[in-house]
Amino acid sequence: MSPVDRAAHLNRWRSRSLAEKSVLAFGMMAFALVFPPFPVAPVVAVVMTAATLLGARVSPRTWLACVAAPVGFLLVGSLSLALQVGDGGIGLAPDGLATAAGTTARALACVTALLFLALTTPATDLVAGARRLGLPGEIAEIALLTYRFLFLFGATALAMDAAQAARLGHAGAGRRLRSLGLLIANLLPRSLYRARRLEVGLAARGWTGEMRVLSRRTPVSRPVLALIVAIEAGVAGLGLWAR
Amino acid sequence: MEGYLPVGHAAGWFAVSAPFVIAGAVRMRRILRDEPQTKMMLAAAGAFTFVMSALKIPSVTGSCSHPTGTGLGAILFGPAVMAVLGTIVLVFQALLLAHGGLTTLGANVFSMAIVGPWVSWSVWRLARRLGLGASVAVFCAAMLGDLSTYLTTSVQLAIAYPDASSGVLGAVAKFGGIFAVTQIPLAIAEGLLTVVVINALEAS
Amino acid sequence: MTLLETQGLTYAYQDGGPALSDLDLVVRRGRRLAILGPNGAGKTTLLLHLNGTLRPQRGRVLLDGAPVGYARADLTAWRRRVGLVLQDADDQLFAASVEEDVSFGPLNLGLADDAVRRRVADALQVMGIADLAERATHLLSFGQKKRVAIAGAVAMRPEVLLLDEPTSGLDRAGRDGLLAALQALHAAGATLVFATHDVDLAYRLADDVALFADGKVLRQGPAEAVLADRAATAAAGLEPPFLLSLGLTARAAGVLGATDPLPKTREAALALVERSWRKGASGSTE
Amino acid sequence: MTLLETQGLTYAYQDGGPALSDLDLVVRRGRRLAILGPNGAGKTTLLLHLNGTLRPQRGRVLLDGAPVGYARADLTAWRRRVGLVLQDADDQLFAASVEEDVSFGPLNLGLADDAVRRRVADALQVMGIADLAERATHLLSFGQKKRVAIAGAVAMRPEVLLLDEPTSGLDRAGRDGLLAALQALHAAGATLVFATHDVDLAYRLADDVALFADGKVLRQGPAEAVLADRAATAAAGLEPPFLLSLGLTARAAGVLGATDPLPKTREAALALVERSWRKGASGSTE
Repeated sequence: MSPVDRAAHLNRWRSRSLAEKSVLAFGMMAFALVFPPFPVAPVVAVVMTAATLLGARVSPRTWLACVAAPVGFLLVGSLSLALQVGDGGIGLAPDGLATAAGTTARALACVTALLFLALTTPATDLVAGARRLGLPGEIAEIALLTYRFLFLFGATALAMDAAQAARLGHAGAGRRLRSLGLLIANLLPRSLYRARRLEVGLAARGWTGEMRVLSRRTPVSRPVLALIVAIEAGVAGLGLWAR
Repeated sequence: MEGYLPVGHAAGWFAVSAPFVIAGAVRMRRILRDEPQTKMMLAAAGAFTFVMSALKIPSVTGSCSHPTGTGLGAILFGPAVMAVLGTIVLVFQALLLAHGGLTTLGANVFSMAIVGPWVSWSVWRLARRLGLGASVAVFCAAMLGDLSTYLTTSVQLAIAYPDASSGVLGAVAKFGGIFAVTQIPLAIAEGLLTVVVINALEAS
Repeated sequence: MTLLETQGLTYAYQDGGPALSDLDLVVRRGRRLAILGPNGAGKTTLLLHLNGTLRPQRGRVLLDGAPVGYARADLTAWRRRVGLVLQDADDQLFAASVEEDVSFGPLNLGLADDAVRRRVADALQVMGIADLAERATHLLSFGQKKRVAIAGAVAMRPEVLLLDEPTSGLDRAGRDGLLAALQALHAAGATLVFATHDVDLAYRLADDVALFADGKVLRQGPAEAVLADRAATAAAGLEPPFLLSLGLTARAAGVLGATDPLPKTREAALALVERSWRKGASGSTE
Repeated sequence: MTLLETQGLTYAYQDGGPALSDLDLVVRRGRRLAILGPNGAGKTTLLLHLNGTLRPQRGRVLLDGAPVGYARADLTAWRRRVGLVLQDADDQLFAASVEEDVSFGPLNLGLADDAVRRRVADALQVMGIADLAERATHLLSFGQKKRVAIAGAVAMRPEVLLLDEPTSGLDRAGRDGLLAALQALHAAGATLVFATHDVDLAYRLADDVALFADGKVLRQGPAEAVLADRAATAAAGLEPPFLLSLGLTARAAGVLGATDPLPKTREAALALVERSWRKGASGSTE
């Protein structure tokens, strides 16, 4: 259902320590936000893209499919930043091009950092990490169960959609809308029923309220962390100099 | 959209959203302490909301978009719970689909998991109290929930990027105008869709 | 003669689901074709290509010898002729009552209410569930749901009906009932294509078999010939149907003549064995 | 000898799901018991009573001869001894990775991390999926999920393992692998109870069979005796296993001696038939 999730599980850096990956991703994201977009944003974008494609060996096809949508949005958004509504109608804003270019560069840099994280680290690792940092256990457990259910419900929704299409439920906007409504109405009780069945299934395994599991954690490699910090120090230095 | 808001705005929206999400989480934990099984139901509701928002909704204009699902979610699960579930859904959208983003999470939570559900829920309650039919109430709730979400997004963008000559208001008009073209038909579609869903749920 | 055909069909899911690679398949009019392969081989992916739900990345699908298009109008015309029933009936029942659900397809065909009603009644009839018409769908048993799901496709009167694992999870009575209904459909002229991992089902129901593994058709041809090919079935991770092995052993031992029909049901096989042993016994006492 | 027992178990769902009425069942230690009946007979409902998920409206469940209680502590102790594997593996798997998931049960038993890790490794080993330990749960195949779900129960080292339709939906390779794992479990001392509608599976795997229909156990006893009882199997809407019929026919015809073991696998049956026919043929030429 999610090529991003698959990449997160199968990339070369899957079992690198969560701390290493998140210090890199969140650090770079923060620099892209805080420092002037030029020259920091392009540097961040290059570093994060290289880490994703060359380091973690995520397939370029998957990566490209992921950036396509944000880039489309950015083009439309930037256009509106560059323009202004004046008395004489719509025109080019003074500094409009600069604002648009800066915002676009910053956003793209952040997107590459997000993609690095999303494509190398399963979402459940991040939830587990957030829990260690103080996210309440119940909320973390709900998030983990949500993740588990996503794929089940997603597969069901896809099958329902295919079944409706086969019976011409997609012919025409009106029918499409009605079919979608029926699909959602059918999906909801089935989702809740599945939740009840999981409750029975886990009760049989001795569940009494807390959902404890034994997870494997890769320890942080000090040299790698030092390297990451060094790179980030460089980018931060660049940012401070450009200010 | 990841990285689209300047750092001060991104942080500001986190601060604005946090009280709502924390209040929802506190409430949720209280429910869970008494009935731990509810965990499964809440997770199912969250996953359902995620899947629903990933479905494609056809619009009158022939274009396609995604339903926000905030109206249905608010009517079914209540706005306080939706603040937490909506946040979880938005995090997973960013991580699994690369939609939305993490730096803009605060802003997106505010528009999609707080404003939208509260508007839908209030409209729904008000319409029922006024004695409007169930279908009309559901339609209005879902449509206005959808619209308010996108209006909020427009305002968020306008505050971040005020128009050089006409200021924030001009920018609201500018961003709002862009959204209105695509979003009003979609809001109507989402309203109709939600009516179909609620009717079908009641029939079975 | 050829109704539906694929040429060089290639498809890979982005998220790593079972892929198809350069797949050729021929569906002949009026025949029952089994697409036979292990779990996860890509059988469902193939079925989803045969009615245009998925679009191949390379290769093409032909209907009556002409490549089909993927514009909305093309798809509608295509799906009118090629019906699809998925494995899990719960994924396919949307309405509150059986009648209402089965009418979903015919209504989408734009038929008048009278015609829809007739089609619904006919479909329920042929599936042997006319008595369930007014029943609530969520109160049906597993086997009943399966038949209602098939009736929903049948009511559209497709020329070809694609079925994914039609008998999986059914007990003996449910399976026998379903097989009888499918035979009736076939007798009425429908072309059937079903995907399954069950060699015994393929042997009992199919005229033709396409052996399927790792996204490819390894061999396609008349059921008996393909299923008796030990090398081919083993390559698909399957073993030959037990009744076929028994029948061929009987032929080899001279218990059955070279042109005698092989037993296709357990009853027939048991009768054959019993007859041979009684003869053997009486021979030795004489 | 009797490990688990029900006396006069009666239960009806409010929405009219399959009920139990005055049901008696005996599970003997170290045996493999098949609860055999058609779909919708109430087999799952019965299993849910055997580990205390459902509480009978009348009658009782006994563990080692003593009636069990339904307080939280009683249930915990009960489920520690009686493991349950549901039909749909997705109803029991929730954690992100295989080893995390399998660790859930042992952790709920309050074991130390080291002991848990050992149990997880052992359970994965016996189910033949040690190589999947770090795999993401939602990326597993259907058959793999099934084995992980069973490993999750096995890691708790229950004395009895209840399995609902363990082989349903599995292809031949998946089924063979699962059966081998279950045999290994049994050899290691576990008592197995499995509910199924598949008479052939019951014949192949079970020592004892309880014939089940309409919420009642019609007959319980050694597998061969119960399955050969045509009246009883017919009353449960089933037919006797094909291999058993074949074996009994062979005995009746004198092809097998009265004390020779009946064939339990297809290979054995085919070999028997072939041998008899070769003899017959050579006899007639001499």
